Amino acid sequence: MTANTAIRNAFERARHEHRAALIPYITAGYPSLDHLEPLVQALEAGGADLIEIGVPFSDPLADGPILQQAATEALAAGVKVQQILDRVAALRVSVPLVFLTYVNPIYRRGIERFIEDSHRSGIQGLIVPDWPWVEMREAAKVSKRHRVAMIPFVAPTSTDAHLHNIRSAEGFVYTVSVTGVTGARTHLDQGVGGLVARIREQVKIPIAVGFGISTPEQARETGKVADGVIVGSALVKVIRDHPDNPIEAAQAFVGSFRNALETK
Amino acid sequence: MTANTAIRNAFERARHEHRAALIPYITAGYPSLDHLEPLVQALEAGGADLIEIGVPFSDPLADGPILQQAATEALAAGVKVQQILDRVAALRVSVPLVFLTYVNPIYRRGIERFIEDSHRSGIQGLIVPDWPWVEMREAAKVSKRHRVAMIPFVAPTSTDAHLHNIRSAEGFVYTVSVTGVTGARTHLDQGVGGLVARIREQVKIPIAVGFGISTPEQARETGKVADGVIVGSALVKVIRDHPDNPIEAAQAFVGSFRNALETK
Amino acid sequence: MAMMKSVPDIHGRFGRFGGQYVPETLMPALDELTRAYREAKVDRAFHHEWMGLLKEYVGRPTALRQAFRMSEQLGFPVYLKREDLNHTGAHKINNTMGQVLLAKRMGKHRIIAETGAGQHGVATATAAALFGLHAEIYMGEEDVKRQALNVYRMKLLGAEVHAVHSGTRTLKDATNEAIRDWVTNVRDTFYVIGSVVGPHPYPMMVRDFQSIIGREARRQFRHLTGGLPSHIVAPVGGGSNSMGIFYAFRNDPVSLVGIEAAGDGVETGRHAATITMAEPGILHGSLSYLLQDEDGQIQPAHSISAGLDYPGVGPEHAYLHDVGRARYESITDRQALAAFHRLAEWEGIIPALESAHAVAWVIQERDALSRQGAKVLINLSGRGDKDVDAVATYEEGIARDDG
Amino acid sequence: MAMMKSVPDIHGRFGRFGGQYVPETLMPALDELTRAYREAKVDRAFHHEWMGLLKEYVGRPTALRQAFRMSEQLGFPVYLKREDLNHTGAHKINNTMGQVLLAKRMGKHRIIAETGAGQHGVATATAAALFGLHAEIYMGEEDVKRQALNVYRMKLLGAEVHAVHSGTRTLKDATNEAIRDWVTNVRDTFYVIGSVVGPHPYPMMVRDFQSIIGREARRQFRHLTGGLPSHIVAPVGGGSNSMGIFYAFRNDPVSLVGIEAAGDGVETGRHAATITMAEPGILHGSLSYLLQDEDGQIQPAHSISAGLDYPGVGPEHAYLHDVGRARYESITDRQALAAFHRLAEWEGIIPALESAHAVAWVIQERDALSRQGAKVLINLSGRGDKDVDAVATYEEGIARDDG
Ligand SMILES: Cc1ncc(COP(=O)(O)O)c(C=O)c1O
Ligand SMILES: Cc1ncc(COP(=O)(O)O)c(C=O)c1O
Repeated sequence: MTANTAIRNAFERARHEHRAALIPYITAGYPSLDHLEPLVQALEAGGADLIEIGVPFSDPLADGPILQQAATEALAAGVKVQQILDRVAALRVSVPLVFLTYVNPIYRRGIERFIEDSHRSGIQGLIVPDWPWVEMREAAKVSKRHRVAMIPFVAPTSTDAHLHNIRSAEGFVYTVSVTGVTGARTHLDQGVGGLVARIREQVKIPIAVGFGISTPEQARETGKVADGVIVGSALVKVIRDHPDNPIEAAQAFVGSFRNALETK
Repeated sequence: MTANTAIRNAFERARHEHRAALIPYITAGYPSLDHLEPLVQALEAGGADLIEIGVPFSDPLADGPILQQAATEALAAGVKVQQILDRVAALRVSVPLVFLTYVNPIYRRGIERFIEDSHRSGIQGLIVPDWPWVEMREAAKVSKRHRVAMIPFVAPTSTDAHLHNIRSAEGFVYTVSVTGVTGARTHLDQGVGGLVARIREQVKIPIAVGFGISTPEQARETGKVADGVIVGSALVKVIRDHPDNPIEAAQAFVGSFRNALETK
Repeated sequence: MAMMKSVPDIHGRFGRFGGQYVPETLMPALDELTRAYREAKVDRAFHHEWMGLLKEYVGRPTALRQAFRMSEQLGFPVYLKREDLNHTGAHKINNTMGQVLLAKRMGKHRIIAETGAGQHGVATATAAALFGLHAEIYMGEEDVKRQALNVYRMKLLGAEVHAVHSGTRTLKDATNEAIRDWVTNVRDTFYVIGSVVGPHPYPMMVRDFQSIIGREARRQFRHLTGGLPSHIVAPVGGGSNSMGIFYAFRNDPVSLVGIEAAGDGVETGRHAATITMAEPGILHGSLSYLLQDEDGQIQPAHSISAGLDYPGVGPEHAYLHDVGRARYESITDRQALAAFHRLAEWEGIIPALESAHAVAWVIQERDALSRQGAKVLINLSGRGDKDVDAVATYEEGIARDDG
Repeated sequence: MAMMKSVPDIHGRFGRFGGQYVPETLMPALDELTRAYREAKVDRAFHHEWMGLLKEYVGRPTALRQAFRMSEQLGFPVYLKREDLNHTGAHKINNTMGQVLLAKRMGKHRIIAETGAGQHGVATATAAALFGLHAEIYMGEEDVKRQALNVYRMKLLGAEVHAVHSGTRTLKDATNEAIRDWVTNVRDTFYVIGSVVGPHPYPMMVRDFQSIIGREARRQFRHLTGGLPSHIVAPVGGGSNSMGIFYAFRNDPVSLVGIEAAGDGVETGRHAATITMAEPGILHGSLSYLLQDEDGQIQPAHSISAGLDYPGVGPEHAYLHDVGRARYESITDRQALAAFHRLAEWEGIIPALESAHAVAWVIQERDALSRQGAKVLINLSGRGDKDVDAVATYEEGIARDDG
């Protein structure tokens, strides 16, 4: 199965159920590395269609305070990239996994080696907020070879030229719903429907929307226009706010999103 | 009797006794204005030939710390020029009196008026450290008219031209023994003998030496070359250091200088 | 000497360094900026206005003169290019006048900037005030403390100062926060970057604005001595003052020496000697050298000088190092501090601690430079008024430790 | 307009003002200085060296430019002569470079100076360092506190700073103490006076050294506008920056306006508005106007600005007032403070509090000046970095009192 297929299947399954795919995000190493496996399983049990695992970076410049804090704590506890790869490789999970990280940890390990290692650990795609499509020339070939999808971003500011460029992309389009960094928001940019429509004209892979989706209600609204809904900061905040039972809380939280997506 | 005569007589009397004249200095209003009369009498009783009365000025830039402090305290207590004039006018004393002050109190009152008022109070001369001879053109005429001697200064740095200029002066020459401000010094400039000799070549009035004479021994040495010896800071320090009996202390201190001058 | 190739290429690459590593949200803004800058660059009216401001407002050209007592002490002639004489006290304003003028031209009303020592923040606030634009400045909490004078100056100039509490609370984190602001407010906001760092076109644009230093210095030096210096020495934080003076001399037979901060000593790991370590990486929008661990996590920099306390460096410096056109050396806090005092006593000039690093290297290398018959030109990038408090505090600390 | 008579005369008199009121010990030194200065003044080599230092070390000519946003706010064109751009941050260094050069020429190895704001102290320490001479600076204890940055700068430059505890512990007392030092060490010591005050030849000599400001400004203003300003406005402490800019315009049809410090308000008695009071008197070597009581005791001056906090003024200003060639106005602490903020926000220039007094007067008179179609040139005598701390403290105080 190529990367493409695993991710595509996840979206197709959701589409068959007439709903958007649910894509929760967690930071590896937060609250601890030992939480990774039970958390991933809880997300799957709660109804995730695809899971984003954040590889913490010291300077996460696309992240708001909640995700910054999670990364900072994970790094302070000594979490290493190799440990994350090892833990991910050992996961028993049937939904596809993608990494979210920043370009320097990838560059530092060696682009090819990072992609190869990710692939070996069962990772299907890479989301790298500070690695724009035009800078990925080198990575593109390697990722194709290793069947790891390089997930393209689209922002409200994106040009038609960019939409044109990412037509060759695999996996899904990560659509940033607002100009800004990650973090829970009380209301979303009105224009996300229009943006999704603009993308659809050019790009054939599924379109997921993220950044700032924090309530099941918002997820339901977003799910009406997009193929997938990404929940990051809001989930990590729930984990943070439930130090005694993060696993249960995460599962319940994701479950409430899945319910919302199933309700029309 | 002209000013000239009173001061000249004082020096002549001393010369007849084969000694230098003794010229103590006190600050009017220090420790209080009421001390002025008993202090003057004590100085006379102790053997003063001529008495310098300081009219305190806020910015006594030729004075060292002791005299600055005395002036500051007198002014802080509210001493006024008119009060000093009144008190001086009421003094019963047979040795001549001269004022030592700075040019601004004189200028402010009006040069003519200050000299006239001083004369009326029985003052025979004015010593004004920041009023050099060449700036005294206006004062010269007035002082002649009122028979108040404008006492010229000579310093170790003085030029021959200056010595030439002050040949017309009356009273005595105030010879500054060192470059510097007033204040007790442990040893004096070696060159004072030479300086006095230089002055004598040009100037016919008596030559008194001041600044830094603080012990009877220094006075005796200075008295060997000069016609008069001025004691300022050292005396004011004695007054300051004897708050309970300043009058007696001053008299005894001046007496010890008079003794030294009489010993050959 | 071979002519240096013209860099960057159209992708913003200096050899393998540079590029544009920012969130997609910002990519259109970078394109817009690149276009606007290219147009402005060839627009005589823009050039004229900028040069007019430099002359009539900033006080350029800055002086260049031999430091006679220093020369006498060291045994070879040393010259100082006096960027400390610029309005606001450092070279930073050459660049902010250019960028803010460009912001005005582009119709942006809101200005943001990161700052370390506070010099760039002050220079940005100054330019913004001059044009009536609103400025917000990000500054690490640590730097807010150690450069208090500059914080108050920014506020006086009408700028908002945001203390950044994340990460190491210094320039690196202030930069992260400024980028986050830009991502959020990209439509109406112009991000004024303070050094030859960041995504293309910043390293090129800042270099161009700062290269006024070298153009003046080259003309002045030739006028004064009839020739060229043998060495040009400049401190390297992000690298803008050094690039600014190096650039005009790139095709001359002149040694270009960049001085990094060795902090407590490169061997202690507490330093900011990025090029000395020469480990490539990507931060704040471009590929260059970085202080980082084996996972690519950025390592905190350490320097007594807030303006050098940065774990990255401009990509063009990485390139100059890579191709061997410039050399990079480092100087410890203590050496810089000693040089800070020496220059004040010798020449009556209190240098910025950043600039003191360049002075210190020349003192350290006196024997070698003397043997070579060197004629050294130091770029005195800024004045030390901002550092006087910090130096006093630091020296009390040393006195206690040693005592 | 009648040509102004050339002053001072050979007795150092500006009309009835001026003169030499110092202890006899110093009179020969004043003669020596007068001779040495007269010789130096006509010596091309001296002039050349001094001008070279101003250009290559101090950073002259300083900029002159219209303050566009201020002009727009006020409704008439306002121009700024930027003495704040000089090395060390104020006009004071024009004079100290001249005097220290003269000291060197006269073979004096020891330099003393008084200082109020600390600018003259820093400028003297700077010049002394540059020539390797030993400098000792007298500064009132009060000023040591409120201008702490400058105290540290002087020390860094290798000068000894003596805090003066007598009298009001400000500039007046520092000057007394400097004169006492000079009387004591007159043979090997050069006393560098910081303003157009003191005994002849100082008021003339300092004026001459500072008149570079007006010569430049006149040329620059004509070049920029084709004409002359209608008003020149400058702060007056001792009067050196104002005399420096007025002098070149004395025979032009230009209003010369000197601004004194009204402190809490002239009516409160807590001020430094010497010429406004216009009471003649003698202090620190010359006859001029003084703050004094009926006995001629000097009264303490009061101003938020340490550089204006002096109960005297240069004799040539008294003369210009007397003959009606210049007018003198005063500005309170609060007005100066408001202008300090305005200029920072409008023009990106933080002025010295001294200079802020001139800015404040122009703001206050906006209606009258606007009606006259004025073209105002302000002498921005120094930068405000030295005042930033004091302003912050003062404003906290106001906020408490008002709150
Ligand atoms: C005076 C001064 N010099 C040097 C630097 C270092 O920056 P760059 O390397 O970009 O010149 C700074 C930065 O704040 C500075 O203020
Ligand atoms: C910046 C500045 N302006 C003005 C003055 C006032 O002095 P003057 O009247 O001699 O120019 C001072 C004195 O310290 C000063 O520092």
